[in-house]
Amino acid sequence: MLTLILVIFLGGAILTWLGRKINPLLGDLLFLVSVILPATMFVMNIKVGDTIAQHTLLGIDLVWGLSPLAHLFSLVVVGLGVMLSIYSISYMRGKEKVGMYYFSFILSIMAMLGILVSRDWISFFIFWEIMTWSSYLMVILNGKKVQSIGIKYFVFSALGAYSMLMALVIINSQLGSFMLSDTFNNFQHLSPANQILIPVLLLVAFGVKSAVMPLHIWAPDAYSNSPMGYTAVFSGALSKMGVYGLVLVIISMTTQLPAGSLIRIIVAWLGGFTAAAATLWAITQDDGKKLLAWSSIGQLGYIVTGVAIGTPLAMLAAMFLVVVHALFKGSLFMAVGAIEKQTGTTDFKEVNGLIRKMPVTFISSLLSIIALAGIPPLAGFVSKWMLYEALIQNHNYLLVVLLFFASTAAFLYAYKFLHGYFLGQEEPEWAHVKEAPMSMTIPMLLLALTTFVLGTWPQLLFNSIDSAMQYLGYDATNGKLWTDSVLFSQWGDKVALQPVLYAIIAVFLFFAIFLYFKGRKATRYVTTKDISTSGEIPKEWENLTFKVNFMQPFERAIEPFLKRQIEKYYLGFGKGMEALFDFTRRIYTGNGQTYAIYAIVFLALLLIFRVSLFG
Amino acid sequence: MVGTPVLFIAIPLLAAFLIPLLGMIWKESVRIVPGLVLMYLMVLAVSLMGHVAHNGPIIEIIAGWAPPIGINLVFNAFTGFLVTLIIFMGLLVWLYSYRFKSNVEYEPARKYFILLMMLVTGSTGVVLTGDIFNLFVFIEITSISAYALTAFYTGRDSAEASFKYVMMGSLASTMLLIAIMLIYSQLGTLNMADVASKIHLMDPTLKAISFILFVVALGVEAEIFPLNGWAPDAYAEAPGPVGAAFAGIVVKAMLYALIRFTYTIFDLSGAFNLLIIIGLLTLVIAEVAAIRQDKLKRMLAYSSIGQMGLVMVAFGIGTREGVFAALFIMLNHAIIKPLLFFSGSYLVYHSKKKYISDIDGMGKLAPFTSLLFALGAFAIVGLPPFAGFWSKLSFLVAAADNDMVLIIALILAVSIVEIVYYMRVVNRIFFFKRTTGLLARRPTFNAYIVMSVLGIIVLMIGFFPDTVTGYIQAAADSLFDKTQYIHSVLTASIQ
Amino acid sequence: MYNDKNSQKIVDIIQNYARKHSLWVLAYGTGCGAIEIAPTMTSRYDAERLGIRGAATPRQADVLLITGYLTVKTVKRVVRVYEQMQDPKYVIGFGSCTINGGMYYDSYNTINLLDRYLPVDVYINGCMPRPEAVIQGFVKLQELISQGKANGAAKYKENLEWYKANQKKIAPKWFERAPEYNW
Amino acid sequence: MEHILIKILGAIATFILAFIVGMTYGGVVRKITARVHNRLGPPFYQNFIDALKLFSKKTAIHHGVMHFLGPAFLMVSSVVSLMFVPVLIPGGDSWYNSWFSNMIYDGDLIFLIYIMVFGSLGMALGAGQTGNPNSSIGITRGLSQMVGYEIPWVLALVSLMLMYKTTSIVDFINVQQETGTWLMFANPFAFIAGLFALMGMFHYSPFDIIGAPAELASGPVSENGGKFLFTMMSSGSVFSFVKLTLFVDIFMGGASNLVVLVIKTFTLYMIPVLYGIVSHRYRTEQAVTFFWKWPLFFGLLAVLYAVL
Repeated sequence: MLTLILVIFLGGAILTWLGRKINPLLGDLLFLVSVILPATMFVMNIKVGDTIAQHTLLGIDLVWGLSPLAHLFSLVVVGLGVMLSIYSISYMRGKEKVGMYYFSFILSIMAMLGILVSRDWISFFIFWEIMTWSSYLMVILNGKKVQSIGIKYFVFSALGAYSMLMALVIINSQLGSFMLSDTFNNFQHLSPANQILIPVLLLVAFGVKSAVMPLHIWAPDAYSNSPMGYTAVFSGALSKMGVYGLVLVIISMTTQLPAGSLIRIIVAWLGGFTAAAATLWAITQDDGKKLLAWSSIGQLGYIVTGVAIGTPLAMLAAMFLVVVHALFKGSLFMAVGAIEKQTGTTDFKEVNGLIRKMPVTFISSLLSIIALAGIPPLAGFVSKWMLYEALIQNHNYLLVVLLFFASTAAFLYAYKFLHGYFLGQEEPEWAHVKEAPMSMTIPMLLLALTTFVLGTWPQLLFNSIDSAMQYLGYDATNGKLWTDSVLFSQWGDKVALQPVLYAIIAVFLFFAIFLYFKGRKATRYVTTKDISTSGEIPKEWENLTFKVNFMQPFERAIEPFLKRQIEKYYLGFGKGMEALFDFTRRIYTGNGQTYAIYAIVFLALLLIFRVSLFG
Repeated sequence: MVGTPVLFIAIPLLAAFLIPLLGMIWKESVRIVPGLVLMYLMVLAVSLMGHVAHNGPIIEIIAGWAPPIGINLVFNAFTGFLVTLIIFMGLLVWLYSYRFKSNVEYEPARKYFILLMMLVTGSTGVVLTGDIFNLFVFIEITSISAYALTAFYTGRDSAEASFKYVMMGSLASTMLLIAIMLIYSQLGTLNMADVASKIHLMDPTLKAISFILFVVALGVEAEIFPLNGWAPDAYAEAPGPVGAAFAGIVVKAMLYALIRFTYTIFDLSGAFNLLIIIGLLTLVIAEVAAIRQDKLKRMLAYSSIGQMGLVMVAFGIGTREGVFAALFIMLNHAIIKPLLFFSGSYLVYHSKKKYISDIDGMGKLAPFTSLLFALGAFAIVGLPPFAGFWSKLSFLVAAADNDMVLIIALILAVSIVEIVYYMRVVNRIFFFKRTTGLLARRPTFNAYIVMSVLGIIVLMIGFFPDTVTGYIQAAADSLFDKTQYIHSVLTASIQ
Repeated sequence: MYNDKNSQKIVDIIQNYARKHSLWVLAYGTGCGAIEIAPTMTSRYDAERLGIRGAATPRQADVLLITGYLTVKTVKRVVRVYEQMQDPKYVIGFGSCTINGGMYYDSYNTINLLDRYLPVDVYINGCMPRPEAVIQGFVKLQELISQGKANGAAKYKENLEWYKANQKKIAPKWFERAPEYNW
Repeated sequence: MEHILIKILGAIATFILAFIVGMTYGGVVRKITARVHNRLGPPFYQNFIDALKLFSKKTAIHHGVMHFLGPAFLMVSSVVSLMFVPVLIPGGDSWYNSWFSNMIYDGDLIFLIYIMVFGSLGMALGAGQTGNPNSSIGITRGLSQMVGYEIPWVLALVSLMLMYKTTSIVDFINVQQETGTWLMFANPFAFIAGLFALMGMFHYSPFDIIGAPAELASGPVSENGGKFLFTMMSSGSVFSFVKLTLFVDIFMGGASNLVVLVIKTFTLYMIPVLYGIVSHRYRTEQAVTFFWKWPLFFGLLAVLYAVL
């Protein structure tokens, strides 16, 4: 069945691509079918179990099965995949290279599910690479900055992938098996050097995809350069594959190591720095895509920290954030896509005042932003709360302050995002803008509402997370860290989410009604041109919205940080390597005589060193 | 049995001589006859492979003299595998170049096919022969036709490239002769099996020197750094199919010779380390040079050299898995690199200088060719689920089993470089705006078929690698089983 | 429409009490009279003890204090600011300039009679009126408010067409462009 | 049902208390400021008059839905956070004590920090929709400043949390009841850092660039008059009550009855107020970097002290 599902995906991808060549509508239809049909089959038929399908290639057993942990991640992939596929139909209408978009989209979904069902390293790696290159096609789909952004993405992905490849061949040579379970169970049998080397290599591999600090520089460009319909998958689901790998490595490998706690602390701090630095960079962005891209990196930093700390509460928080981040970031990217579709730009400095034009987009963005900022009663708060409690109880005081700083600074870009698109003055230039079509707004609203529901009833998700964590060897958390919708920490502190929600709703309704119904009769809407501007009447074309250098005061405060970009060091390294390559290339002078000399010298050298070579 | 191994050498040689005669009768036969010959040989190769799989190696004795005195041909799983590969590549090259350029006149076409037949003759001879001097002869046949093919376009650059090739080649021939002379003077025999069985009698110093001479001589043809200076020029200046033939046929044959010397004939313990060292050098320097190229074919040439380096490292591992990986890489390279050369030369068909930048935006104009090129690029850098991945994986597994952690790291680092330059080209094809006014060239029908076949094989190996691994495994076993080889040759009797 | 004291309800009395003791002033300080505002507000005369304090924007202000003479250029802004203020709102004309143009009465662009363009509740005489006089004016306004007689806004609404016509006479383009005033 | 009704009544009582205390404090501050200026100043109940006036003023225009909802969000934030702050020591002996134990067992400090931000975001949205550039500028300044003072604040809280192994405010009060020492003496560095943060939170000078009246026309609230401003003003009063009470609960042992509460909060309140009256004004980046110097240092010291 599983093989069939993957084959349907693969065949569907190719058929969609071909169908798109014949007739755009046929392509759309095939696309929907080839995402939704296998996705539904996956959800309906694939139950958690160790071995579901098995193949042998090249004498290597490829074993497929769904672990509870993978099941949790597969929910994200399938959910986002289906939502985004519906969204993409409208989003991609009238754009170029739609066929390739559909093709890569389906393949990435397939690859992600493939990664999750892989029970051995080889199929894991194969699907990992398929995911990489299919997402690579997406990154460069718009044909802008292909050689810089695309290559950067691919080089970093390759760095990660090849680290993984190296680790897995070493595992195989030492343990004689490519199975994930064998690796984890027999980890102690590795030599001490390899016990350090393999987790480090795998951490690099997964760190690249989950954009951990020094390996993150591909991410902002890659996220913002792909089509928005896909970026949601990119940031919501694809990066989570890195997290999935990190969970496996950290929980199943480093716990068996004496030096493991050190590795974990380092990773946790890297996650913390990622969260803080990415947040600061997000604040400086003037493009919604870039802002969300950096924000995604920041959120992944929280997740990585949670996973690395690895106490039950931290793990619960990280896993919860995995799902919730997919929801709200998916919704936000969809919103940006809708704005791009309707206005043609995503620059904060160009668009403003869309709140009345695109109300549904605004509402879903608002909910998602509240979730992102971690404000109760939305789901972002649940994971933040658990993460902070876990960190404090695990004695990571400074780390918690760092993360707190990051999440406070996140309000800045959260506001910048909402203000940039939806608030501010309404301009005649955007007067014609209409709400995005239903097929775009409904998925984003659905995701945002799910975030809302999970914010008060997180137990809907906790059950899955709980079984995933038990699979990883944790005790059951139900009743210890949460009961129904009440969260506990190990110290006995708690937050009861339902009373919070009811209190908020009650007060909110009271004052909203008070303000609205009391004032409604007498109050009328005036345009945003009618503001108190020292008695001046702004002209139609005058846009008074505060846009340029939006966060300048803050940017000035963090200027010493902004000056130091990691990317610069990479660029310097790249330049150096290029110079070295160029120097090396000149060995081939193009001169026959030189080549003859090389031959003679080579012969002479071999003759001279023959003793040391052949004894 | 449809025939005997000697036909692999005799028939193409005969065809090479007959082509001009037949051409006098019917001009089109110049193009058709080589195809018929190669098709027959293909059938022969396949049937012989089947025979070998069941009945063990075929030792054919030429002219009635039993080994070690006479010349013999050995068709076992290993040589059979390579011969099949060579014939198959020859067939594809023929099909592709059947009307590679519609405007090619009768005269150049005649020369071309004669030379191609000679090339096939020489290469199969190199692989099949069991005699060292015979090997030298076949190497010369191969090289000389390769020189001529390099200069096929009769331009200044082609001539220069060819001349460099000739120069290096003649240097190689000299050394080869000296090496053969040394062996003969010491052991008094040139039959490979015989030499292998007596090699311990040889003076160690002379043994080392003769091995070194063999390495240098064969290294020139097998594109080992620093002996491969001719290669980029030759690849770049020769016609597209010739480049493919070099990558798919000549280099394979020469590498075979090198491996035969290392594994079977000589028993030098340091030889494997030497292979690894020169292999790594070749790999690193070729890939690093490739990234800085601005001409497409030149880039492919360097990439080709790099792959050869990788094969050599794989052979240098010295285990059965290593040989398996090496053969697998060779097979993949023999399929993917021609695909790249074929499709690539159509992509830059109208361009004078064949710059990489001339293929900007070709994806729109020539979607099929571009797609195949991309497929080839994806496959050769080892992205799953395409063919190149499995060979790379088997190589890495073999290397890891021998604890070559640093070498693995180095090779993977080089792979990143490889990815960069291939992806840069693929990006240009699909995601760049067309800047030059050059139009795309529609591939001929034959070329379509050839490229599709190659593409399908790439996918097939990618998804079902086990279709080919059986043969490769048998080939690896047969190469590894040195005593079996010696025994089977020396006990062969005239049938 | 004009309320007299007898018709005030309890609610109105309470509200008027609050309005009277909390006058947030938007000082339109283009004329030289603005110099008098500072001493009025600060330690010496301390208007805050009467509940009078400055407001930053017209949305928050109750009293529009027009300090000094108005030109065609400034009256446009003053009218705009006035219309942006929320009911109930009051206008205090400050100094003789607002009454008759003061010493600039014969200039080509001076507004001689502010009452033609805005409903002034209280005029403060003098050139300049001293802070004592200003406070006196405020106290007068407070009295009017508590009596329910400070109904300039209502007057403005009732005679809006007349006011608008007057305004358009001096700056037609500007007032054509201004958003409609209908509350 | 009855239980819930009592809860709701208690919540309303708490709100009224917070409103009255907050408003009165506001008036008193104006009076004190005036006295410092050598003025007579308005009566201490002036804020009530202002509020009443604002309430009775017409709200004739709005700039869209968020303009309505912004003040409502602000109110939600202040009232809900009030519900989670123990106004009096829970289980204390005064007869009205149980009125004010609203939802204090349902949340903790981290929750409170986040729910308090909710209002700023709502306010920011409301201000943003007005389209007035001054509002947005004020908001960005406010948010930037918030990032500044959040660090010493969190450092102070974290140091206390790890000293007493709890994040619950009630537990902090209980700890102080049991040991008899106020936490401001148990960890003075945390108190100093927290005090700096408190000054930032109150937006008095030198951290009052957010609504600089002459420069930004009162910043975020510049488009709000009438009922909007009334709501904001009342929520501001409630908020200052919440902040002061929270601070008193954590650092100064809580309050056993209302008189103690008023004394403690008022004393505490005077620190930012009196400093603000005589101080200059920081630019935004100066304010932010200020918080990242000495307050941060004291915060780190507090954590260090707690660890040792």
